[in-house]
Amino acid sequence: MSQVTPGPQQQEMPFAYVQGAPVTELPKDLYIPPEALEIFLEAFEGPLDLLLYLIKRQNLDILEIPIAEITEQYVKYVELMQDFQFELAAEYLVMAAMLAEIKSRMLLPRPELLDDEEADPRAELIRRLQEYERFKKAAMDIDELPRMGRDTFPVYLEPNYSSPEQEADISMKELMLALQGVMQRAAMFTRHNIERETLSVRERMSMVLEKINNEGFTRFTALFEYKEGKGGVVVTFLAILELSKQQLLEIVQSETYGVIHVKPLSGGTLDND
Amino acid sequence: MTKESNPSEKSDQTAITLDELTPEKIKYSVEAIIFAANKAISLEKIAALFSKQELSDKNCLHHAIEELMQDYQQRGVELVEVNSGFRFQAAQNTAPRVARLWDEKPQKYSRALLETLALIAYRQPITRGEIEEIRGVSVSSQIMRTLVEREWVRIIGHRDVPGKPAMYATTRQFLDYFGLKKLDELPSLDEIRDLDVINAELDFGDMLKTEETGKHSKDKQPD
Amino acid sequence: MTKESNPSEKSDQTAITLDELTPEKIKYSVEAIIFAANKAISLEKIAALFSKQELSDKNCLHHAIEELMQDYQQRGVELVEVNSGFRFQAAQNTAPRVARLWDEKPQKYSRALLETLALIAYRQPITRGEIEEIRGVSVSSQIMRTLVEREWVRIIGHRDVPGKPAMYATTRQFLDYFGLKKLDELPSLDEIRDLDVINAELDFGDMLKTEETGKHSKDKQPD
Repeated sequence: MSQVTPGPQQQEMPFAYVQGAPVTELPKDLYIPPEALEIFLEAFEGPLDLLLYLIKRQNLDILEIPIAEITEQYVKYVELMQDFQFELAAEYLVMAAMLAEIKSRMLLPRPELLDDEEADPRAELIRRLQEYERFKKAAMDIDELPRMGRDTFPVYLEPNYSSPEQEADISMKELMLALQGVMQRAAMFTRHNIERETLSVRERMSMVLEKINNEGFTRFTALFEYKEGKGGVVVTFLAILELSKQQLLEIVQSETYGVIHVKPLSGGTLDND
Repeated sequence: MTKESNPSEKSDQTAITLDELTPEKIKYSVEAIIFAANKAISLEKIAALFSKQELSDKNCLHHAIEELMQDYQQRGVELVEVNSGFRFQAAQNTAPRVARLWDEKPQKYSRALLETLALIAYRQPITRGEIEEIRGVSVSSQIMRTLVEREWVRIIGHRDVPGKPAMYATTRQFLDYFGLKKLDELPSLDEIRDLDVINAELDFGDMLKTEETGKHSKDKQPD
Repeated sequence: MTKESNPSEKSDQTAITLDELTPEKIKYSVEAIIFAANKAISLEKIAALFSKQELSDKNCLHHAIEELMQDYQQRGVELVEVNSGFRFQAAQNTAPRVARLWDEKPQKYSRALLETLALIAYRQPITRGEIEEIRGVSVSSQIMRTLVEREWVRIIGHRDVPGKPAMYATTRQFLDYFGLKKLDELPSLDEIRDLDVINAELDFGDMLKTEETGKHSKDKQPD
């Protein structure tokens, strides 16, 4: 839509180009502060919702949609969206086409022989608008139902205080099946992101993090357990590097060849829960 | 559950005298059971905790629950019935204060989610495609997932059309969550006004006139 | 809440009349709070849910609790004071029956919980937001709470990003529970992908052996 015509107007930047013509001002009847436009458009749940808004704004009944007027306003919004380079959902464009079609059919002389159902080109649109409006309202009704955790708070006795709490068992298999499920959904299987080696690094990351969180400044060397041998040192080193990369700790050396310290970057807070 | 094995005796007789369960005792047992149940509990599950003899009077549980509902009518908690049974909950006038016990703000749900939920509730079983048709926009997978995850909605089968789309319906948990006994306790849907009537009343001459006066007739053709 | 600005007056007085918290209302609020707290709750914590003005009478909470104790003296549940505060519990004569309810098999953990736990195990340290991102749905606080309460998971720090989200990791108890010495004894992702094998015959000893032979060390970078 918007062709960037090299506009000579210095005094005022055109606000938008509608069909090539520069627009310095939004039409009065649909003025929205530009910065609010995005939020405004996000407030609509699609073309039917936008149409309902346009109709309701003029205190009109759905049954009496002035197609020409509404179509024009609708199309203006769609153009606005484009000018602001919103990713314009196909649904909005489909609706624009549908409106245009209804409009053109209404401008034609009505064939007299058609039965009533087909006589009014708006019938299908009206049906859809009404249907949508019902559920829009139903959604609001549901939102107002007393909801657990917001309006209703079920109360129970503290379970089984006399004997240790009954806790469900999990088998490793269940855990693995769960992981499989979530991985498949997240399509993480496409690459072998996590492997045995990295798991031990991850475990070590937790340990290092806990240690430095407890102690604040920690000597770099204190993080290594030499009795673990070369393998252990490497794992710890990788863990420190990974933590550093994730900005969870900082490696500090105050002077050249000085002692290297490691300190937590997460604000030093550690929940001991 | 804890069946006494006393097969030779006329157990009926002895059981009753042994247990000496007066209606009042039944009531207080039911009270404790519902409080302890950890979620809404059905009459059947409550009954299962009594022996047959103890419940010789079929209606005693009903009576107990009725009385309990009355006992708690004016208190800080109330006894309510939802789809999967009975539960105690904070009474209306104490609920806002109880809410302060948890610092978390209750989750808000988007209109898209609520509309989708409404369509499933009122139109079940319904496919995602059918929901999209009515809403006029596509429904994100995220929304369907959240609804299933929350256990408000589940797949109850697949429609026998190409692609075999899943059909969704609401669950028992959905009803419990919104404090409903049955689906028909949902607020009623607005009527759809009859199109025949509309058509009869429509007057195209007028319509076109209003359009004319609307002065939008320079008519840039909307593509 | 609905404070009228009337600064010259003795505000205490007005506050009380405005709020209109009668001793009875306080009592019922306390009743609901103790019931809803889900575990014993201290007087201080109860008091924290009221405003200063509402509790102008220092003793009103004590009175409320005393009265509640009396109210429930003969019922199915009773109000008792324990070390950490007050709680309702099944009364002595109903407790055995209620115990049968608790004898039942504990509920199974939800799929959501299992997935969350698995992600924490394989992706630690990980924030709730990151879990949500992978799973595509929000993770309820309830789930995190359960995992922490079971001591399978704990918070080991906070990520240094806006909001300082907590980072979760698995615990020693988690390893113990699943009979692992170290985290890297968990099955590798490849094995998880081939869960058919697991389904056929679940034997983790074997599994670990296969892992040794599996040896896939292409790219180790997590993130």
